[in-house]
Amino acid sequence: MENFYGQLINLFAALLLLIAFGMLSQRRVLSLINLFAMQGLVLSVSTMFVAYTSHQHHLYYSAALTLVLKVLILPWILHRLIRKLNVKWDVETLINIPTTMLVGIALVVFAFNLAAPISLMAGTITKSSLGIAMASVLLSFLMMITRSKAVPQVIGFLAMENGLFFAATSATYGMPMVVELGIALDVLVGMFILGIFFFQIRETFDSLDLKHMEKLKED
Amino acid sequence: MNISGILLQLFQNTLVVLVAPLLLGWVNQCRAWLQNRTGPGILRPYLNLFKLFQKDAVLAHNASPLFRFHPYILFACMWLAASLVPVIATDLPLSPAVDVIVLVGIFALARVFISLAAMDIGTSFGTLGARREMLVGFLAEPALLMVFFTAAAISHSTSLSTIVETLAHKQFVLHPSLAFAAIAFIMVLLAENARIPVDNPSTHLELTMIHEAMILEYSARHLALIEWASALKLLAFSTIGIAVFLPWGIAEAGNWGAIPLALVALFLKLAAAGAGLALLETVSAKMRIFRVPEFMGTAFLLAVLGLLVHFLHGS
Amino acid sequence: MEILWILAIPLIGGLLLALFGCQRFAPELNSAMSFGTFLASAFLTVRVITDGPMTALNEQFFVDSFNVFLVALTAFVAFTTSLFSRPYMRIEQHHGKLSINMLRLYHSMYQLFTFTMLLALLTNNLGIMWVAMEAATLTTVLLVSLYRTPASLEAAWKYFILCGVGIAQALFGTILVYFAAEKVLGAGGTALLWTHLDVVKTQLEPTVLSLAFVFLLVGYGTKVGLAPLHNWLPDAHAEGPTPVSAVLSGLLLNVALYAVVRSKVLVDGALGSHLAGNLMMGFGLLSVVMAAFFLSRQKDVKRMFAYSSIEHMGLMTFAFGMGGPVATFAGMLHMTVHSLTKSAIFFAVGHAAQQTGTQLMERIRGLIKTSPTIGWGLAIGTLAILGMPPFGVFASEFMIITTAMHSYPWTTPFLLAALGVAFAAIFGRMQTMVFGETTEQPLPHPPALVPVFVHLGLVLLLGLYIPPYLADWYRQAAALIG
Amino acid sequence: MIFVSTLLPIDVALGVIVYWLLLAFAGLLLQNTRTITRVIFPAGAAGALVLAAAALSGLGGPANVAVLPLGLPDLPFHLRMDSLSAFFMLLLGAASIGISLYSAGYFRDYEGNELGLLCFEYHIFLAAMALVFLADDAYLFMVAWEAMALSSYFLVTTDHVVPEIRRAGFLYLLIAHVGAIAILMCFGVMQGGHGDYTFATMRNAHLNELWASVTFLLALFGFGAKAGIVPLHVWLPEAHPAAPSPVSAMMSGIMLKTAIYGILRVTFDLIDVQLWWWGVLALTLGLITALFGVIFAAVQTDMKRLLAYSSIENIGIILVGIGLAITFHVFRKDAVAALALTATLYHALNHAFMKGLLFLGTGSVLHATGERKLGKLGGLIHPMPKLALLVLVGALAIAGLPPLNGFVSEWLILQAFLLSPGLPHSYLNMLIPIAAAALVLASALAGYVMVKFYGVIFLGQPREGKFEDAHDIGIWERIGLGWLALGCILLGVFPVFVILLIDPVTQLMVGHTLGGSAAQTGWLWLTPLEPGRASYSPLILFLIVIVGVIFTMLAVKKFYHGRLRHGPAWDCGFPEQTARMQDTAEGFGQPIRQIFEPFFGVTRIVPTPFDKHPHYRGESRDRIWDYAYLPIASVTEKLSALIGRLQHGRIHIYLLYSFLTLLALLAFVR
Repeated sequence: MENFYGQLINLFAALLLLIAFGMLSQRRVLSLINLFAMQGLVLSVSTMFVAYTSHQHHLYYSAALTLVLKVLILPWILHRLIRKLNVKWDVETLINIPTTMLVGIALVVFAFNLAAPISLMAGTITKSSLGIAMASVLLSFLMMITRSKAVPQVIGFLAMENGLFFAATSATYGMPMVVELGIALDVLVGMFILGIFFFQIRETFDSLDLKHMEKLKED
Repeated sequence: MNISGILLQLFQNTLVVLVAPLLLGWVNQCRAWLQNRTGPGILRPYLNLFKLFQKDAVLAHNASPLFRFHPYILFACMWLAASLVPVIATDLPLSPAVDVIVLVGIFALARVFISLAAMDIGTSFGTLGARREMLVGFLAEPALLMVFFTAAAISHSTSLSTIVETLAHKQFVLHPSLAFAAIAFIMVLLAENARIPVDNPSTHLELTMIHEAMILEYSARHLALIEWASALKLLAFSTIGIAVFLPWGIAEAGNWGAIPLALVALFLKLAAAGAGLALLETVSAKMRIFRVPEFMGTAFLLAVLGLLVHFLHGS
Repeated sequence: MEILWILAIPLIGGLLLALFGCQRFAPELNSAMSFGTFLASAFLTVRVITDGPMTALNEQFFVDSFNVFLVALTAFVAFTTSLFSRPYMRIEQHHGKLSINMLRLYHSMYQLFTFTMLLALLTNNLGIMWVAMEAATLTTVLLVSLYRTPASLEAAWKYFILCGVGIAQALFGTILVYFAAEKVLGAGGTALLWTHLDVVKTQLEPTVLSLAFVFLLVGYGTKVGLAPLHNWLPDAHAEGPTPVSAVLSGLLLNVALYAVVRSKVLVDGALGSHLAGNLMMGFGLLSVVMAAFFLSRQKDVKRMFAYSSIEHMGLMTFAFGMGGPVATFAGMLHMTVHSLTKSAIFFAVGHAAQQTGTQLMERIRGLIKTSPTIGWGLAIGTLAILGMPPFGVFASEFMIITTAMHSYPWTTPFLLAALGVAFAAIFGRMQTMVFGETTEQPLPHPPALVPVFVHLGLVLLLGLYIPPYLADWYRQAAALIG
Repeated sequence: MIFVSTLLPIDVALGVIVYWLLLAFAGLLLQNTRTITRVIFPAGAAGALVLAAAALSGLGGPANVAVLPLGLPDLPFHLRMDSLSAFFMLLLGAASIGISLYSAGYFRDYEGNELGLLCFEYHIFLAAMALVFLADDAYLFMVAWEAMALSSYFLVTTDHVVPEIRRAGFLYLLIAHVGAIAILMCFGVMQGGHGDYTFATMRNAHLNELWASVTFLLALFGFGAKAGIVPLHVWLPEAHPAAPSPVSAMMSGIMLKTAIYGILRVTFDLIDVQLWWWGVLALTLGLITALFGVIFAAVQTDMKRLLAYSSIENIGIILVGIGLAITFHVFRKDAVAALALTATLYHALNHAFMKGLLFLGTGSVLHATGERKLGKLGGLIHPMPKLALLVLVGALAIAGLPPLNGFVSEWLILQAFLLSPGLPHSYLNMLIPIAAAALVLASALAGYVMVKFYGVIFLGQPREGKFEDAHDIGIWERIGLGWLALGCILLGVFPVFVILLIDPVTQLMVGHTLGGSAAQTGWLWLTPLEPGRASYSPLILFLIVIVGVIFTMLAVKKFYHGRLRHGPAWDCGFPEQTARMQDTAEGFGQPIRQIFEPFFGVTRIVPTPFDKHPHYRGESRDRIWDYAYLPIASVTEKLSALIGRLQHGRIHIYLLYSFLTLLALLAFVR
């Protein structure tokens, strides 16, 4: 039974990684947000399973927190934003997806190797998924690098947050509650501030394209 | 210092002052003979001085005190230089006060003063002369010093008396280094005393004049003093040359019997030197002013070479 | 008890100013709050110096002589900066650069920012420390974009994204630390408490901690402004309002460095090697050299001094990386004098820029003629920051460099060359700004330059004479973090 | 000297330093021209007098030590006053008496606030220099050293409205700072690993030859930057003209000597081994510096630049002395080493007086005529006879003419050269005479330079405009200049006493003294080693010249009728004479420029025959700029351009940096 749940969680972990790749290659903002929401869902479900198997009750809270924050609130805010800013349909041209993919795979390999020794010493049933967590963090990082518009970059940032959260649960059955709450608060506030930003940027440059923001440099 | 020393010193002081114009006259006379002229006579310089002392002095309007004061300083310096060189005896009581370096220093002092005096009136010729004098001087001075250093290195001393003592009365050694030094010294002597080929003492209104250009504004007593001073300078240089390069005959310390002999020797040597100088002046032509640095530079290099040769022989 | 006061006063102040920020007395209230914080921190300092380290609220908060010194410094500079910002912001408003609402935002955010920094310093919980650091970013990011100019928006965006991403790495590092600590201390609250971790640091799993340190260094290092993670720093400093630049450069960087140093202690304890120290030294050296060369290309005065901050943070990182009593002592001394000097410089620069209406250095001329206080403040401050004796910066640099000569001789040529280049760059520009002819008008409000000269006076004092109790205090702290 | 018996010289010195600091702040607060000039500067001079007295009593006494509870916690301020520092403090005190008194008159028409600041910096400068001599640990030394640099920088940029002056100040402080860095490294090497930075431990630390050489080279570089040794001299001719004249006098006369002090301190006191090639290096550098300086001085057209280059020359001469001393000391010829060292210190002392006198003189000229260009001056001996007389003393002294002081020290150095042979290296024996020749050439050129300086400024006729309104110097200036001139004469006429003063220093440095032999035939005769070898009696010389002059005058007065007419200048009957027909400064320097053409980057503007207003200009630039400094600057420029590219502006690139850093580090620790 135990290891069935274990496999289940690993499955979710794999899903998480899959979604991360999906985001890496996704062109359209709207579907990017949906993917992000999906990732949040997967995250909370897997957290729930972990909570159930490891009888760590505070994990239920954090699962719920994730659900509320990352599946409902943030995507909702993002949806509103893109509707308001009416960038709903805008598509950005990614440089050469296959290359990005290859780099991503390389990152995954790197992350797994890095995580392997640590996973061995992890006492949790989710040990193997630490590598996946690290991989998804790096992938979101890569995504932020490749995106040329503001909103997708922010989504990448939030996705990184997801990866971190997953790492926390998988490696250590979650951080102490105070910290979890603090982190959640930060993410929320950060999201609001970003929202304010989008509008400011929009009204200053009347576009969310980051290429307008390359003035400050050494020349 | 004993009484005899003082007497000897006073004697030499008076002697050089009186003899200096004679040497000048002798040189000019020899030149005249060599150029098949009947010269002005050996005593001409004395008559010149006498004449100048008769005349009224004329002073330019913007002459400063320095201008009027300078001839006396010049005269005093040259007199001092001439009277401290051991010409007849080596134990002059005052000679320890001055060694060769100081001697060069005194000549430099005189030169600086004469240049300043020349610039004082602010005429074109005056400043021109001053500039050229300094140009000659800054090369002649080190050359002269190097000559002295060669002699000093041989005798391990910079005091003239000791140099003479060593060269004249110690064992007789041929010093090749002194040969270089001697040539350099003669070149310096020509330059320092405003002689051909560097300068022509017997003319004004030559655009290449040096010494004469500086004293154009002087007249009467000042001019007389300056002329006398340059005569003294010539004497001083000749005696120095004699003391360093042919010191034989100069009386040793305390050896009173030798003094008359030394006196005779001195006059003979001076006569020879004067004749030689006249000969040199006659055979050589006046050179362009821009060649002078090369000439002096050669002298300087020769002197240094002499010193090097000396160290090479490692004595 | 004082700890609560220290944290409560700015928090309350933030809320109050959010409500009454539009009133005329807002600036005074701001200063008053900061002064309260400063008083509380002073009391705390006295107690810690007398009674030694202590913890509060079942170990959630923790003070030892290391962080209490930073607390005192932070509170003090925050206070003086609030004094400076009062006339400065009035003049900005007078120039029509700021609306009253922006001022409200500014004042309340200023207090909250102070709060977050103090929280980060005082908390015993590495997680909370992370939260506070992130919060510090959040509170300042809107201040950077306060003027709503394109440049300021760009700067703020970069600041936010780069620091956010960096901080995220730090979180990963924290998780790893927790993961390692959990093995020893068991799951739950205590496993993130610095006091406990410090006790058991030798039993922590080395491989994990080395990985963790990499993440922590990259994360907090971004905030410290270590090259090549520094890119947000010059933009943010140049575009934000000057008081913000002053506290960013004078305080926030210190706090971030504090976090790095804390983690270094753990990691070196666990590894038993000098890995963390070496990494820090590497980053420090790189930052010093790169900053020095950046300096010589600057046109914007605040940007230039931002780079100089990078240089000095690099120097401190280098010092803490070297470790050992003298270097650590020097590092802390350098923290102190750098905060004081740099904030003083920013005060002077701010007024200079207001007076000439530009931050471009070739347009600023002859400050000594128009307003001697600003001119001399800038001149003396610059000379101080350039490490000219008899100012305190020289004292610390002397100790750092001599220690480096002693234990890592090969680094000294780089350091000294960098210092020389920096000197040429900064000094040359300072001279043209301070000296010469000018046609500028004096300011509408009298500038507040008391803080400038108070700071510089302290720096001068520290250069000539370090009071024994201060020395002992630093020594204790140095002993703590070795 | 009662007070000396009761308290140690070092205490008095410290007291004077504190007193100067107080004066500085008093000046800053008062800001009242009258009070500052009439009270504070004379008070400063009094302090200098006390300092000189204390130093005098400290010379030869035991080294006394003090520790102030200031500075770094584990490195408090150590102070120590041994004979070396005492000697240099004597130099500082004695020279600054004159300069301060002069300043009391010179600054009389500055505005109060400006003067207050200036007075502040001036006295800080004095105190800092004194502290440099007292410092006995690296930290205090650096603090004093840089405080000295800073205060002098602000003094140089007093008139900061002029861009050239700002540039000069920048160049000065930059080079000073680079030098300071080198000095710091030098100390770092010397403490040899046991992180204690007191000089005491450095004395005890033993360095192997390699590290000792590194130390020496660093010291030579660091202190050379301050002293103006070629090729680090470039700041000197810029900064000295820029500063107000008393400041120039202070910098050139005294501050340069702090660098000499540093070199001596490090080489002979702090390092325990010396190598012979150090001496050769110093000797060569010194000769190059001396020749370079004097050659450039000869072609200058600005009187203060001329003096600045002449300072470079004198520093070169001093360095030659140091080089000789090192060489002889290494080869255990300590008697000769003592001779060379004595000559060095003597020359340092002389230069303080001569150069102070000359710079102050230029100050008065500037004040009276408002003109610094030699090409416009002339004939000032008529409106300002007193100044002319005093400056003449300085000019003759620095030209190295007997019986003044400049001659004595050069005479001693030449004696050291002459007594050199017998060194084990044949090359050295070859080098020494050549070096002597070069040195003599330099000092002869110095005569040329001084004739130009004095003749063009004071003699002849004003070249442009007239200077009727040029007022002669006031009482304070007269006192100040008079003091320095008196110093030049006394130092020249009574060398034996000076040498007896220097003895304890040479004893300390090379363990041998000169005084015993120098004074063996009484104070009247200066005999370096033995009477037979060389002797010199300036006093007798002086008296003879005086007597000769007086005698001649009396004789002429007696026998000459004394008729005297005044008329226009004759000048070979040249029709019309204008003042512009005199040599300009360029003209006077022209032969030198022609002979030493390769040294200069010469730019000439020669008029064509058809010019309505023919205008000739000749400018001689310093080649070292192009060869040494500009390349460095451009390299730095390129590097920073290269690194500047990193700051690219695209946030993605920045993210990429962090990303790569992260991956690299992960790979590294893994």
